[in-house]
Amino acid sequence: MNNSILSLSCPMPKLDFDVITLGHGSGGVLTNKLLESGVFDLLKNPILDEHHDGAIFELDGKLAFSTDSYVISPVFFPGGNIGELAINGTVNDLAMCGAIPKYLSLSFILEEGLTMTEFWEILLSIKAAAEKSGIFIVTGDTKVVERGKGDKIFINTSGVGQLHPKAAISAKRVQVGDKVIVSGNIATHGIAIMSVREGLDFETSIESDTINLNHTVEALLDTFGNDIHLFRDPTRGGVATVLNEIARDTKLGINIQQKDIPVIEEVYGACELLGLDPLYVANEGVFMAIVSAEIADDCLKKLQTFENGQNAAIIGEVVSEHPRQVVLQSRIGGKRVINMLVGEQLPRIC
Amino acid sequence: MNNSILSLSCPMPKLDFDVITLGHGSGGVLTNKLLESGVFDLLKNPILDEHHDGAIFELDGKLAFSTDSYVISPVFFPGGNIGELAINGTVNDLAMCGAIPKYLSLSFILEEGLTMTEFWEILLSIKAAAEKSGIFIVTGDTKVVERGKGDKIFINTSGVGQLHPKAAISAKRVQVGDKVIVSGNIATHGIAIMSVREGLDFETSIESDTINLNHTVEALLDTFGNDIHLFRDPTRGGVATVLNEIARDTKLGINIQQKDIPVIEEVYGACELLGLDPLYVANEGVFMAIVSAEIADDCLKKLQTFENGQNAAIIGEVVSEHPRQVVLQSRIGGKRVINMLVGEQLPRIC
Amino acid sequence: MCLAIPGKIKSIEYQYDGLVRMAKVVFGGITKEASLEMVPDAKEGDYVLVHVGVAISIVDEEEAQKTFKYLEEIGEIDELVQHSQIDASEGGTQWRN
Amino acid sequence: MCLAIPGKIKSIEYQYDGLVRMAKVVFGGITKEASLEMVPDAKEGDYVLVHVGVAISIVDEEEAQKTFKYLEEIGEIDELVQHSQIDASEGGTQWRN
Amino acid sequence: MKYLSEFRNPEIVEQYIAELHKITTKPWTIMEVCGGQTHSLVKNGILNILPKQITMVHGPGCPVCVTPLTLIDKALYLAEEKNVILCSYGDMIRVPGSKRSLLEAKANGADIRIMYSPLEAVKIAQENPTREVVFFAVGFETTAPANALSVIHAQRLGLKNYSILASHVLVPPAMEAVINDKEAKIEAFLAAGHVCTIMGMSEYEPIVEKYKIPMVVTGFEPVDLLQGILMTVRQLENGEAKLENQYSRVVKPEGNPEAQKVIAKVFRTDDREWRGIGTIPQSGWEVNEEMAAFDANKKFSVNIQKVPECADCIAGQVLKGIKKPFECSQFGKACTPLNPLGAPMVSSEGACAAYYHYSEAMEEALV
Amino acid sequence: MKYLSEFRNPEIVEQYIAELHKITTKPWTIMEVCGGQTHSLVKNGILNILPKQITMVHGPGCPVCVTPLTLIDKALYLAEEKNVILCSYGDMIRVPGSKRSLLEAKANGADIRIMYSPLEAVKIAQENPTREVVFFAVGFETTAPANALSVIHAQRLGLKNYSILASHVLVPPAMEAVINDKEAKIEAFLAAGHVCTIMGMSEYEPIVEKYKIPMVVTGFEPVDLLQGILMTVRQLENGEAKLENQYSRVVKPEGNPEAQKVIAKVFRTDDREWRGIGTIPQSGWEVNEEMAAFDANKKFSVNIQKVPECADCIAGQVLKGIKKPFECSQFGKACTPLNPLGAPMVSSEGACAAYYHYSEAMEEALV
Ligand code: SF4
Ligand code: SF4
Ligand SMILES: [Mg+2]
Ligand SMILES: [Mg+2]
Ligand SMILES: [Mg+2]
Ligand SMILES: [Mg+2]
Ligand SMILES: [Mg+2]
Ligand SMILES: [Mg+2]
Ligand SMILES: [Mg+2]
Ligand SMILES: [Mg+2]
Ligand SMILES: [Mg+2]
Ligand SMILES: [Mg+2]
Repeated sequence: MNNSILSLSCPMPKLDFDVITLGHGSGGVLTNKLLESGVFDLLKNPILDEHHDGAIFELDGKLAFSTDSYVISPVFFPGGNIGELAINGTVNDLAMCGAIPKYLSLSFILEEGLTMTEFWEILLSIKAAAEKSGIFIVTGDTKVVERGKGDKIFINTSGVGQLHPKAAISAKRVQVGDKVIVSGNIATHGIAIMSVREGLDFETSIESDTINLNHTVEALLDTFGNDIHLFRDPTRGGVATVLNEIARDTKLGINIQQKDIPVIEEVYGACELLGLDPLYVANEGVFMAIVSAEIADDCLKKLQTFENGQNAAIIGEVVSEHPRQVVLQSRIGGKRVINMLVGEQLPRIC
Repeated sequence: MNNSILSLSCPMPKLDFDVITLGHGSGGVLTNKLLESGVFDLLKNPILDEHHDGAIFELDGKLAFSTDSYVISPVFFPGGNIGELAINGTVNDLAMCGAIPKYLSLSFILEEGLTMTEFWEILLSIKAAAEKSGIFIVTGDTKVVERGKGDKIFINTSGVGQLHPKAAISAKRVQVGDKVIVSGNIATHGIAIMSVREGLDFETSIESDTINLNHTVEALLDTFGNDIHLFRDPTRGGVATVLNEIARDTKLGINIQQKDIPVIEEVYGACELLGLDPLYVANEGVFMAIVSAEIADDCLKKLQTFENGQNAAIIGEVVSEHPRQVVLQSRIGGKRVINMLVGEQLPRIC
Repeated sequence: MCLAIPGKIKSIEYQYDGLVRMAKVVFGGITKEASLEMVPDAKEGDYVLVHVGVAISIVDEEEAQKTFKYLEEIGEIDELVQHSQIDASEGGTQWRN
Repeated sequence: MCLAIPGKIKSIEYQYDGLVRMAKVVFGGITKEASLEMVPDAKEGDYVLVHVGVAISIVDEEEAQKTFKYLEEIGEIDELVQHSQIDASEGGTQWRN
Repeated sequence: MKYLSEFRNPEIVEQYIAELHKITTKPWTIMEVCGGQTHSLVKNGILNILPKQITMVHGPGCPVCVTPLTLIDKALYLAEEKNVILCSYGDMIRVPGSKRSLLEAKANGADIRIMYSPLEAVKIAQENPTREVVFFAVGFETTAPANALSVIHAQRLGLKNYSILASHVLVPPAMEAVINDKEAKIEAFLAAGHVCTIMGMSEYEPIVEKYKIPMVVTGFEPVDLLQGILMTVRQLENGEAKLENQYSRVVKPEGNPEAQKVIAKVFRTDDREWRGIGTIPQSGWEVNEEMAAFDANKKFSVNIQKVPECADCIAGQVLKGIKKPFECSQFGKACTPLNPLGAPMVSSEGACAAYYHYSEAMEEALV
Repeated sequence: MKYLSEFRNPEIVEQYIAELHKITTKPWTIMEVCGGQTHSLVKNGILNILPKQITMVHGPGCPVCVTPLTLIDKALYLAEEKNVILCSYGDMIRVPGSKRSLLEAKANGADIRIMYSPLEAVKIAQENPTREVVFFAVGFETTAPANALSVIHAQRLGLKNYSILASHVLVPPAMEAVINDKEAKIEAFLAAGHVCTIMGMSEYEPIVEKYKIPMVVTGFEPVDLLQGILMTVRQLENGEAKLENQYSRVVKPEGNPEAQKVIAKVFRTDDREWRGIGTIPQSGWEVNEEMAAFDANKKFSVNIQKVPECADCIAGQVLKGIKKPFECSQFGKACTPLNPLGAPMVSSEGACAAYYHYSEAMEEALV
């Protein structure tokens, strides 16, 4: 999305306050004023009812339910902001379950002093992301915490989706010979964030690739059904951590090829500079699929036809050797074990 | 619930860390370690799957969906802590929709430095509250923010419930003549919290009355069905604000009688001392029902048979006069308009 | 201005090396600390009027009764209002605002 | 120890009232500021080795080529590795790690 | 609660109301001086059960309302200084300064804390030895002993990081200002019970004598207020002008000598500006020379530009009872409790806020 | 990226590997001195494609690993002082002190910030004039110019609130200590390329001559390392002991004279304690007298109890290449990267951490 265009077409309603204060979370006039200011009209839909305690809708059958809180710093980063992240994140988690995301809840924890223009920009991103993914935001909440007890804005989204009829997503279905696919360049999001962190900041054109993956996932399930054994989005902890979780849960080994892992050059440069390993850097617009070997190439081709899948690649496979371990073959042919991230990834001096 | 007994019977798993650090939210080893430490085993149930992106369950028909973030300070207060509050709050919001709460998501934003013993105590309360209300926590998330960017712990819960077959809860159904019932003593929770606030603290035996209301609400719906027109829990902003919201949404007037509003003496004393009005103080274990006049007395009697309903009272009625306004008749017979809370309620000098 | 309410002295202690007399004062079941420096005669059991943490006066029971006798005194009331009827509950029982 | 990587000087400016020479150095598409105080001869277009924000050496292209000629020189390699083949992409194109 | 509930007894209220209706024969305009009394009249719905002939006018007795703009700006300036913790009473922090309120400054990062008591601010100073703690000490005579005590406590503790920004105003000069204003047509006063608790009644005798105006020292509960009004109306109807004491359970004629001593230790009398009213000679207390080390005015050199008050706001006339809030062109329009243009719209005691909550809605709501 | 990707070219790697296999006839034990080299060997999986006869031993060249406990405790103490912002490099903050790591102190509220460069810490000092900013300046010769520059910048800016806690160690004395240790059986060295970039090669000539030990100044990329190893093995196989420079594109024989000048401006040589190894004479740099105002050691009087290191930790022997990490009784048991007992388990350069990630799993994983 392009925020600047949206902002132009969607001016903020005229308000008699510039910043969020504690009163906006008190439940009284200010809260109602915020709710009725037109600010939240952005997100209007027939189910969203600001004045009751919850939303009512009809859904049948197997449902997926997921939650995530978003606490990113800084809130605005190259390529996006916390708003679209919060929508895409939960939409994607539902998609990773093999579900078609339907309804989202949206809950804000605002820090006293957040400016309304910042909040408005975030809301615009939320709206755009919600529309793009096709979900409805049906229930919400706004709390305000004292200055110094929050970090501008935290967002929780929880989502309900309907399981795709052909989906059979489970770690139990992963088997030896399955191929590991990543849907795009890795580490882009995490490095975009790091580029604006105090003490580390650098100039770059790297932008977060946060995007909704549900349409892509739905199309893959339409075509390949239960030949897709597992979806995972390698967010916190990166690709390495998710691969380790899969190895642990399946009790199988995983081999990956360094040369096949797609990383854009800028990201690579930043990783070199800070001493980070792209395999451990957080992603947002990327998912991993473990698919049966027979359909892996077709699946990759299909994936590559999508907006967010052009750089998709088969990076490895599931093996019976070294159970519970992930082994990387380096570009120069050496091998090493890839462990989970220990603690946080911190920039190194050496 | 009695935390001390629970704590005795439920010792915290042995851990090699005492406090939460950023690494626990990094998604890597520490996050997995926290997840696998047994700490979250407390909440185990067949649907909760820590290792995937969401929970899968079956539900049919009309569903209610609600979210709330909990940001209370202090986190531990007389009579409870943020944990049970977060469970009861969303359970109650679903109940207020006329739904039977089924599944909850649970998302933590922990501040670096939170001690594991505090976290454990909160988890114990969550477990107890979940069991008491009969809901299942099926999906979760844990984020950690830097020291000074949070306030020990914020919790979001979102919940899905199934609409009670007899429920017909809607502001549109409220009509002139309907009675306004409160389910118990008001302002107790808010004053319990204030009693431990910096600069205001006082000694008291007042305890928060936070409790799940779903069983009570379900029983009322079983018996009185669509004679119950509206439920609302007067949390932030208190009874006054909710009454104003109802008056606004229904475009009707509401009269209430000061003498009929139940407030315990300690709470009354604290309000006098700090210059607060109990009508504006937040509640947790209390709900309001707008019911048809014919069943109001029976409904009250039934309500009074419940653990959390002994002090229930009919405090007023819906009128055609003064549309959109709430008017209180004072104990001495005077009248005044009750507005929404403006800003926060702050203790007064005069 | 000047929100001040009457509370009953539950206990007295000395602070600042014995220089300052502080009391625990009970207001309808809650207890708050208040300075007794302005009311040197106040003793346990007394009702004091407390404003922003400082007791500024001892409430005089005899004078209080005058309000209830005023109408009678000015000859305008027939039945004397019973004391028992107007005395507030002091316990922790439920209070209707 | 001492993570240091080579980057290309994009531009040079003076800070601290002209006392300190600082450069924008490009590393595979990202740009970071680095002090040139240790490499007074460095000029725009040069590759410098940067460690914790300080350029500590200019990379010598001629010397760099020796590594690729080493095996040949010691007479152990038949085919000369083509320079074109081993030169890295400098643009913003996709990079496979 | 003893001494509260008896004075809220509906039956006694009824008797007083009946008596008032009985004896009132002419229209009377009475000013209740104290904002606490205003609050009680409004909160208990007393205004609409009084005889129609009685008009209650809200006096200037709201310390929050009369604190001058410049002082609020000064408090704001100090609060925004990085190393200051500014403490004050809850109702003070919503009052708008020339640019913003303390609440807004807090939202923008200033360390501002709401205290029940200035003695707690001293504790904050003790706990934060590397910070400067400033207590914004607003108040009438009632609050002066507590604010003064905080200075004495800080001195005892040897604290070098505690000071007060005093905004202390005195009731008698304000009452005289109201009486002397030609536009104000007040016929009697309910004097402020808690102020008299401290200062006693002797200050008021000369006023009653000089201006031949009835005055009853009155408490704050419904029965108190009704008795006070009854006593006042009796004087008015009888053509008397006496100083009476309705609130004798608390107010002694001599006031509280201990409190007066403490005040004298810390404060000295001086001219003072009242927001919306202007400077009234000898109408305020400043920190005296002896305690200068605890005077935020002296401790911090702050040069605050004097800013004119909002031109449309007629707060001064409202505070003197000359105009009713709804006579103000901004009332309920640009000026609401959420967005107050003048101080009387801020505090729940403020006359404009009281009227906003009361009349605006009441007129349509209460048939 | 130019100068990186060429040196990671798989075909060239293959040629070097082939050549190495061809010429290696006997078992050789080579120490790569620098932790960065260790990291590259591990990360690129070079260790398991080298001829089996070649044993690479990880040297003490990890500044984070050799920073003594007392200094970490001192940094912790300063960080926990309320008014200090402690800045350091990312890998330093995980190293355990005697009670906790800086990371834990941070979780407990200390203001600790991770910096890419000490020059950024100077900016923090500029932006926080009321706080003390201490940069925990660890490093070998490579990092010394940057740390020294930060002091010079702070001096230029007239900052009074910036200081460094220097933990500067020198490579040549450590190499001699390794050679002189009877248990260490190192037959050749890959000298640390970036250290030599600063200091040049002249310091190493006497060592090579005195101990008749082959030494090749080596870079960090796979091709660099393999060329360095090849050059070393050629010497060993030929019975030579020369000082060679594989990393000539960066390392000049004379080093970087400007950097040496800056170092001399700020530091002086002194005895220094190495964690796990003990005190090595003249093996470190301290802030000199002229710059004493920027020396956190002098600025803050800190009395830190000297605490014995963990008795079971054999970090010293590991750092000198005498023992392999898995010979340590705690390795992988009580001591893991998540809960390190000794520093080499902390940094990803640390030999124990490298082995933990590599061997423990590798042995079963790589058939
Ligand atoms: S309504 Fe507002 S503007 Fe008018 S007098 Fe009152 S405070 Fe001033
Ligand atoms: S494994 Fe741990 S305890 Fe053993 S030598 Fe290494 S750091 Fe020390
Ligand atoms: Mg999730
Ligand atoms: Mg974007
Ligand atoms: Mg997620
Ligand atoms: Mg996920
Ligand atoms: Mg809510
Ligand atoms: Mg809700
Ligand atoms: Mg409880
Ligand atoms: Mg709620
Ligand atoms: Mg609710
Ligand atoms: Mg999650």
